[in-house]
Amino acid sequence: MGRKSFRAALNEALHQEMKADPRVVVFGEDVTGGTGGDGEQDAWGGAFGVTKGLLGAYGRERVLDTPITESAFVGAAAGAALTGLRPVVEIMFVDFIGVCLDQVMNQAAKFRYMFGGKTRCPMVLRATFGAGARSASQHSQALYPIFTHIPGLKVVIPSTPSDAKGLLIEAIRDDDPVVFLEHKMLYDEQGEVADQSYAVPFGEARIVREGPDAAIFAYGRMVGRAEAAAAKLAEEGINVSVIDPRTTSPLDTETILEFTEETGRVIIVDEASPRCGMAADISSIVAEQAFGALRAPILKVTPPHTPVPYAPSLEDAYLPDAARIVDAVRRSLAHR
Amino acid sequence: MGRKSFRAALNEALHQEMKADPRVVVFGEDVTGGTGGDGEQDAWGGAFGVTKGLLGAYGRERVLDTPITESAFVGAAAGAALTGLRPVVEIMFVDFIGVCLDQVMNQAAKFRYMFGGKTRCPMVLRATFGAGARSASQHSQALYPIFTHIPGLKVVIPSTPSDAKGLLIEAIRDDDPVVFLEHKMLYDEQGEVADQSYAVPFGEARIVREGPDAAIFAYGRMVGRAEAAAAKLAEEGINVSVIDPRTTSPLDTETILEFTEETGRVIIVDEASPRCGMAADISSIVAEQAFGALRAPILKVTPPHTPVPYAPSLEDAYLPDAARIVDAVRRSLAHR
Amino acid sequence: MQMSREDLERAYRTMRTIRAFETNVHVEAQAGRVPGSTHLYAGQEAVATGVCMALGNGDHIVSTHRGHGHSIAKGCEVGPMMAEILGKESGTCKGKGGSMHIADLNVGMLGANGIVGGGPPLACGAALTAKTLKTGSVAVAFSGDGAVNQGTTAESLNLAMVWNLPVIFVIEDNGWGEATSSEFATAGDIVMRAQGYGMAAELVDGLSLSNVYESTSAAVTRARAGEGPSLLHMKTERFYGHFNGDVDTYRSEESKRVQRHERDCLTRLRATLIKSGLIEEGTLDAIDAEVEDAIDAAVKAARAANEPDPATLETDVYVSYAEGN
Amino acid sequence: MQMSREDLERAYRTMRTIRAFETNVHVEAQAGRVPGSTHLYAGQEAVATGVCMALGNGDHIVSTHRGHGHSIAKGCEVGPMMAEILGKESGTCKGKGGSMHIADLNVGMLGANGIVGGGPPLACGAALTAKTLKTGSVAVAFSGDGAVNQGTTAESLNLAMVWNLPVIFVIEDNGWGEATSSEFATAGDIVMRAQGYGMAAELVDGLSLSNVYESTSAAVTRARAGEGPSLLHMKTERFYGHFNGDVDTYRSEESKRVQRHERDCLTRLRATLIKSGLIEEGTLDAIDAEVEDAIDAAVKAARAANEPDPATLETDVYVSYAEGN
Ligand SMILES: Cc1ncc(C[n+]2csc(CCOP(=O)(O)OP(=O)(O)O)c2C)c(N)n1
Ligand SMILES: Cc1ncc(C[n+]2csc(CCOP(=O)(O)OP(=O)(O)O)c2C)c(N)n1
Ligand SMILES: [Mg+2]
Ligand SMILES: [Mg+2]
Repeated sequence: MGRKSFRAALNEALHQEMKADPRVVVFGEDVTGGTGGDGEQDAWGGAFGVTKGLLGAYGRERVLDTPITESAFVGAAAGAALTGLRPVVEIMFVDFIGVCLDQVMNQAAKFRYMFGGKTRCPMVLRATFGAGARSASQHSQALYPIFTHIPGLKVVIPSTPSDAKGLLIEAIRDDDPVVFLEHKMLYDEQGEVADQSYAVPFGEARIVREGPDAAIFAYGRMVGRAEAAAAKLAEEGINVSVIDPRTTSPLDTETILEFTEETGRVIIVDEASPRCGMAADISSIVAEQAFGALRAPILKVTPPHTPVPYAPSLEDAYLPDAARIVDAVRRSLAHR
Repeated sequence: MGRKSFRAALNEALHQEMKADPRVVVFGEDVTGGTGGDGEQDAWGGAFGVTKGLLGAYGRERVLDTPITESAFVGAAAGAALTGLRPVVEIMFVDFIGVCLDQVMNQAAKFRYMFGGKTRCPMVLRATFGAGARSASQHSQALYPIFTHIPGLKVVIPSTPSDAKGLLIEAIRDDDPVVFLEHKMLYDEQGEVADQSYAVPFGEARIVREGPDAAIFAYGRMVGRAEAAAAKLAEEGINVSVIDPRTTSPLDTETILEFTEETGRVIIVDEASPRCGMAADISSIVAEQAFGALRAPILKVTPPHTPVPYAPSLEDAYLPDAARIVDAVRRSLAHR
Repeated sequence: MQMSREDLERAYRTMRTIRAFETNVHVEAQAGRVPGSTHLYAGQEAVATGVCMALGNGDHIVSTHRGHGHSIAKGCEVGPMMAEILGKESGTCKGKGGSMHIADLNVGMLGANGIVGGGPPLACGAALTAKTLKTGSVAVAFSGDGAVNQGTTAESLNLAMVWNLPVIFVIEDNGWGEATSSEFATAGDIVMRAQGYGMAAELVDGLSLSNVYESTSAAVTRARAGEGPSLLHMKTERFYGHFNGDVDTYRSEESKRVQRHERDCLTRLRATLIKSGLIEEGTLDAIDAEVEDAIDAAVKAARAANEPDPATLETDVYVSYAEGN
Repeated sequence: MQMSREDLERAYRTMRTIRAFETNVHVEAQAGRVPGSTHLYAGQEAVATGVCMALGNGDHIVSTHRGHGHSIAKGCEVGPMMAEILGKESGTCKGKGGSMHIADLNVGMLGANGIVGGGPPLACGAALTAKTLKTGSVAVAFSGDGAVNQGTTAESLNLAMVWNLPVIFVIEDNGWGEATSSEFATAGDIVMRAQGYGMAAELVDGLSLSNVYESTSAAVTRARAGEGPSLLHMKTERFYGHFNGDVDTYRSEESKRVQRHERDCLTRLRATLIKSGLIEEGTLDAIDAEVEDAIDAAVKAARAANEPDPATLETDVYVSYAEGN
């Protein structure tokens, strides 16, 4: 046990699984960095340093830099997974899925079904996502609604270092294709992380905070903002629950409905674009399956339907923040 | 005026706009068919015959077959649109968006915003979509939730020959990138279509049928199934409204809320996969903005969260049908 | 690498099986018994057969939308294949996949593919497994002349070189991508494209079983020895239209006549075998009859089989839960 | 096509402007005044400058993530560019785009691009416009040695040949894609790759302004004459790390020293101009001083400018409605 960063927790998960299972391989652009050069050979460890040190421990046979050809190497992960490896492949920013979606959507996700249940495709696609780093429209998207929409994929969004480790280990051990999304603003977050190897199961929400007045559902970086909002509200005697479902697919519908029943008031905070997003998804499940328990409109706190802007003044306005969440809770409570 | 097929209506729209505006060009795989061969030079007119005859009328300079390289030619449409053409580009099946999403999502959709409002990208991306043709998992998807999720795109789904023509003309004249989706099972549908050129505005729902007991929202081929369900219910004295919003982005929220207010009961029929789909999207808007009017849970009638299967017995079970819609209306009405 | 009499007999049987299979699928499709659309391999038999004869059971192939021939040549059973194409529960994929998604991992057939260019990256992956786990296997990606332009193919050529993978890219050039001629759509020269990546590449007469077999065998030997990937550009012929619904007017009647009469790889193999005295006509006739019977039986069984139970709609989406979630 | 004294002076000024601009962006970034990350063009000035001097205002370029040099060379104003990079409302894109999305259609700059390989298809499109509307324009796609492997680039080479487009692919080979060497990641030979598509292609010393200018001019002439696309493989050098946060340990100190001292295109041009007597040192010094002042002014103005009003967050998503919908 010890305090570790989100990044270190992910790195530890990779180390432990690579050690435990020789079929686990890691590849992607600059996952080592330095290949072919005359300087440091493990210079980057991925753009965010998550894979740093794997090269030294497991060698070039299992830790491979790639050319900038996401379709080829993500597809290679799918083909390798079909034939006996358990690849953990990285696309640097989830935004780059645009150049390789086919290999995920039409290949990896569908093999098992199309082939009548006779194959397994145990691959993990890691990518960083999210706004806040002033990375502008093509490097800041969330996009998990797209993956969640696609049957055959599992989609994971950790919000704490401890979950990051346990969920990544679970992802690597899982026999289905898993999209594992890491918020770029969380890598430096610190938290308690157990040293030994452990897995956090998919489809089980984390109950971050319990309170009877309303239920806030949030993923990734928005969990922290929901907590901040909850803390603020608590000062005024308003006690809300904060739930992090942790995976969008499978979704822990049970816990979501339970907290809806208990509170009657639902607020969903989602960093993804609003249309056909996760807030909409959860809202629609609640509106269909727990309608009777609702005492107020289901409120979504999301960015507007715009690309992510560059300038700090705009990007800050773009992202849901604690103030907007507090306001949503108040609006919900105003309904009697 | 006259009865025309959905296919013929689309073809007429293309003819009229190409005639009216020399900047309109059409390209895609086999949009003529026969290029480079020793037989018929306009052999296909696209896989579904929609572009048949354009070659003869407008020549190879404006009607171009392409290699099987969707990224290159969809991107070329975006680049051409930036610089003065108004391309109508076809990807044969919308499922193929996987190999070229980047050019749509990160390029065409975002230019205007990223560049501070100084550009226009007037392109239309046409594609066939949908299940029912026993085309299996990689040729049967709906996928419009993915496009709807992306800010900067407009998304159009006609359900009748008359709308097909008017919406396509509007799409070609529109200055933003438009994704225009044609259900493959509708091409042979017949309907009244005016001969002259006309445009159907985006963001205005078509009220297919009015009735006070419940409101059904549906797109594309599901509109017909909703109508069939409504007719069946009418025999029992249950009168429901059927609304086709026609475009998912922009969305005619006003009409949706109006019919929610009037009926208090909402059923959304959606051929797309259920998670983060259009049914979820509309449901969440209703649950947020017309909660007070609701007298029953918002019901979604969608396929299950599976790829589209091949065998008729499975594909028929996959798709929402009139019986399932009728059942949903009954379940809604059972709530008092 | 010369083929033995036994090899040749096996090759002839395989090619004849593919031809008979496709002829029958064509009949079933015309009669409306194939629910979806299907892309027939007739005319190209020497490619699938020659390539797969150079492979072992542990080697992998990745196929295309036109995958029946590859499947048969790699060892998939024709009975379940026919049932799959007819959408039956006894099909190779329990009726969920159909013509474009036949796969059988037990014989190293990683799947037909409805996405043009979908396969080459997957083959790189199978080759990576072989290299990493030191299985000694090679992987073959079949692609058409149309698919060769798709970015995925180019990326895969580069990746295969960079990672030095035991993979072979077999480009089956039948001159057409749907109704568009490769003369129009495929610029330059496919062998030179591969050489631009530093890859061993050659042009092969895809209508000659022995040329296909020999060039593939050489590539397999290189790959197994760790000497890297190859590309084989095989010229061949597509006898039917692009798919069962294609009336094929973009080719002149004369060019189709010449093709059928002068460029049939099966006729050619048969003639060579008889002329060279390697296999006598009677043996070949007997094979023909046996094949005919086997395919007949497959068709009858497929027609008689049940459609999948709608209760299976939601199974096999995920390994870890029974139903889609 | 020889450059006049005037041309050379202009070229020197442009290269110096790019160098000074990037040096200042680096300072701003180190000081924390650049909100996002930025990719500096220093070291590659001869490429952007030589290429763009061979173009007219009506010609189009499509750029990359490393786009400042292309933008300046094509005529974008440095003041708004600096403001954009600092995230200000007076920026080229009103602060919405930042370093990676600078575009100015008025001077034919169709945009930097954050997606590696995103540009070549767009350039094909601009060339299609030129061809269809018979404007006589050509389009240039700048790509890195990393981007050349991306499938979009390969597809674009083929499409450009098939449609015979007036487009030029300029491959700026600085030896690195982020921290990965092109020796590892880019198999074979880039010129040969293009020739595999039947495309005119040549290797160019990208550190030599005149070589860049002459080879581009020839390609432009060919393109305008309807003789089709070209690829120019230009060898160049990247002086800084990949982006402002890159500590650049994958290159040895020695190789960096050699690079800076022996492979600086700006030093080389300056020396050539002086040695040949074409432009006297004093004139060059005066240009340096003028450039320094201009960039200083740009930096000061950019720092002083306002951040965009949050009220503009939802504008300019669509042409047809004021706000995102
Ligand atoms: C990405 C993608 N684009 C387009 C298609 C439609 N399509 C199916 S087969 C085909 C032609 C393929 O030509 P080729 O690769 O030469 O194979 P052949 O049909 O000749 O065997 C096309 C365009 C597809 N299935 N996938
Ligand atoms: C599709 C995609 N993949 C990966 C990246 C991350 N990335 C940004 S720049 C870069 C390196 C590009 O190398 P090169 O094309 O040689 O250009 P250079 O940086 O050398 O100018 C990478 C991998 C990206 N932006 N887009
Ligand atoms: Mg072909
Ligand atoms: Mg580079």
